[in-house]
Amino acid sequence: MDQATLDLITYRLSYVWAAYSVVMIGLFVYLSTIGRRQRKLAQDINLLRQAIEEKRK
Amino acid sequence: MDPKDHGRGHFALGWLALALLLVSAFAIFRYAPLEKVMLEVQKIFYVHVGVAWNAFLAFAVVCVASIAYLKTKNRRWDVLAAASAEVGLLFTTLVLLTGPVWGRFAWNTWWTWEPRLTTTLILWFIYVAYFLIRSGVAEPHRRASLSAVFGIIGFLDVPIIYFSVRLWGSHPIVLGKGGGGLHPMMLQALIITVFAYTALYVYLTQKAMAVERAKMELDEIKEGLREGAQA
Amino acid sequence: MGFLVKVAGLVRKDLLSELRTKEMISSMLIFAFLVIVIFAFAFEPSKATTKAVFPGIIWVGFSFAGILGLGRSFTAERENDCLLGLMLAPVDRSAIYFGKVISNFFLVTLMQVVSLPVFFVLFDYRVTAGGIGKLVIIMVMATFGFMAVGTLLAALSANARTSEILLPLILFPIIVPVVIAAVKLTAMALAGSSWGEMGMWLRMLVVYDVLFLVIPFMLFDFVLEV
Amino acid sequence: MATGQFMAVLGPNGAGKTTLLKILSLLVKPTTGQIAINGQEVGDHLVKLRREIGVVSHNTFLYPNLTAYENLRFYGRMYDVPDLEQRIGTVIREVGMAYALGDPVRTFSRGMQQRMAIARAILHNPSVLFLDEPYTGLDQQAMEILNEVLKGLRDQKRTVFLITHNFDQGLDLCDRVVIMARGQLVYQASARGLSAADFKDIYMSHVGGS
Repeated sequence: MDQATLDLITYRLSYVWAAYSVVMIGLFVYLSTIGRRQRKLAQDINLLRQAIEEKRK
Repeated sequence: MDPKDHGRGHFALGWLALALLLVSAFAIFRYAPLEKVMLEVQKIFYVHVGVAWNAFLAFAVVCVASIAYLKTKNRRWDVLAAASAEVGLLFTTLVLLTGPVWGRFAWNTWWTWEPRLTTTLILWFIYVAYFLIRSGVAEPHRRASLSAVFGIIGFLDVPIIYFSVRLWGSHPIVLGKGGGGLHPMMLQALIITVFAYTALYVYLTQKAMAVERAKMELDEIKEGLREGAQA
Repeated sequence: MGFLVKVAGLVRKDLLSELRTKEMISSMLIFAFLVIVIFAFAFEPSKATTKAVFPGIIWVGFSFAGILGLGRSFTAERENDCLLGLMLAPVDRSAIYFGKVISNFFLVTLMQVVSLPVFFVLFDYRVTAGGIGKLVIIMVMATFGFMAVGTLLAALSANARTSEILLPLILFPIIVPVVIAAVKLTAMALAGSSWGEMGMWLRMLVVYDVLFLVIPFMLFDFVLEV
Repeated sequence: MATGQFMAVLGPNGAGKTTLLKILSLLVKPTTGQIAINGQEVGDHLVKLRREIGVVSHNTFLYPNLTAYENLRFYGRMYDVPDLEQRIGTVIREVGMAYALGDPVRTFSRGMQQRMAIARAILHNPSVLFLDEPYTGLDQQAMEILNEVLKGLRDQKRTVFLITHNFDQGLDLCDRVVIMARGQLVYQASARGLSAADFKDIYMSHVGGS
């Protein structure tokens, strides 16, 4: 295979790479936001629960 | 309820989705033959269709869950609808991002007003509107009812949108996405990819549902505090 | 029979109230005129390309002005909590829906009838009598679908905190098929096409009109829930 | 509760008075339990039975741009009132507003609007009448007129619920009193021979303090 063909393949693969990395980055970002939201909610719920407990005492 | 409580089988499902994604990657890059016109770039087709199909599935679930909510008034259906819409919106975004990459190579333009692409874009707007309604209504039951109504209307509108955009499109479809008939091995790779993303869709929806349920719980605690303060 | 009497009563109440203030129709008309003027500046009215996009200009004006009117139709009911008063009455929710669809349809059509000649005059657009006749029928069909789904979504958005900005955002994606069909059909009617050539589009509009009259009819109860 | 009684429902904000009203006026189906009106279980007759109910709230439900007459005619149509013209004449005299029949409601004072709201609520001759905080925003004179109208209603032997958080008003009109707090009925008794001062003590012992 000569250099020109290899360049063409690399060129075409860059599209494939772009598309797949967009999907993977998108999924990763979504998963991390979900994780962040879960932690934040768990924190808020615990805080409120503690406040209620203290009120009872 | 713990916001990390995802329901049964969530952990196993995560591993299943990951395994299926790896199998599908193998099927796409090693197993399926090279397409003759698009060559390597045709590999985008698998993930594009896999995500697109599941975006549509997600919105169908929103529609069904919305109908179920209006019939039963059980908040669990509202949680499912909201979670599914969220994952659907994510997938639609991914479809809209991978579509132009394909288009840039195939049609030498980032965007064409091709019926499927256009319909997907409008679909994206509809479900963004769905979340605008959800964030605009504070009272939980009213929010659930109103977003359910919109979830049903929006989904039923999709076939009409597709039909009208197709009728309107004077642009010729340069290349059918499969390039006519699919090679059987390509079809197998596609089916695996679709299933992989379906597993991923269910996995992500469970996560989003856990968040929605926790939000619901937080609202209830706050409501309890408010009533306690008044008494 | 009782149902029709109530729908008629609701329409009469809306139109009478509008007749007193004229706030909906006047704001829609002024808005439509403004759209004409803005487009006249943006696109040279005498150019051939402008003639080609003329049907689009008409419907952009109609859609925006129509949404302005729709937004008002339920927020007006919130004054003195009138909507609650209506819901306490032994009236089917669907009668309230049909009443609103009819009065909104009437007012928006009135706006179109007044502003359409202005569009033609200011853009110096020549058209045959037959073309006008077809255009009127197309306008009626498109506006009906627009109002049928628009009334439901206007009632829906009236419940939200940000109702004024919410309505266009949720309504526009849903009425995409109507707008496309209306623009295409208007272009065809003005170009002198026959009914036969418009067949597909007309059928699509009919399907849309029927679907989005029946579904909101079934869902309207949930939008008015307290 | 017996027909023709005049009952006051009192309680602090958030005690569930408005929810009770929403359920009793057939806007919302109760989560548990049954409601019966005139001995008829509500069940699926929701829409039909709304005819038996009139509501006066702190909002008037009147269209500000329509005249008093047009408002009454509109609501009369909605309630299928027979002999509408005649009935409008009767109720408008009952609340003493005949002179303003042709004026737009927008031009009315708060007291006039509230009297119109009562006219609207009794237009269809309901057997049960709910008054939700009818004294809100009324001046002394308007309150007296409202009391006169309410007395008239009592003499017509209608069942009336007066929902309020203000126990200085309307107590002398009532047959029974009920106190609500935290979504529960906490006290009920006959209002006959109950002085306002005595009642205040009872109210405080059930509601106040917590």
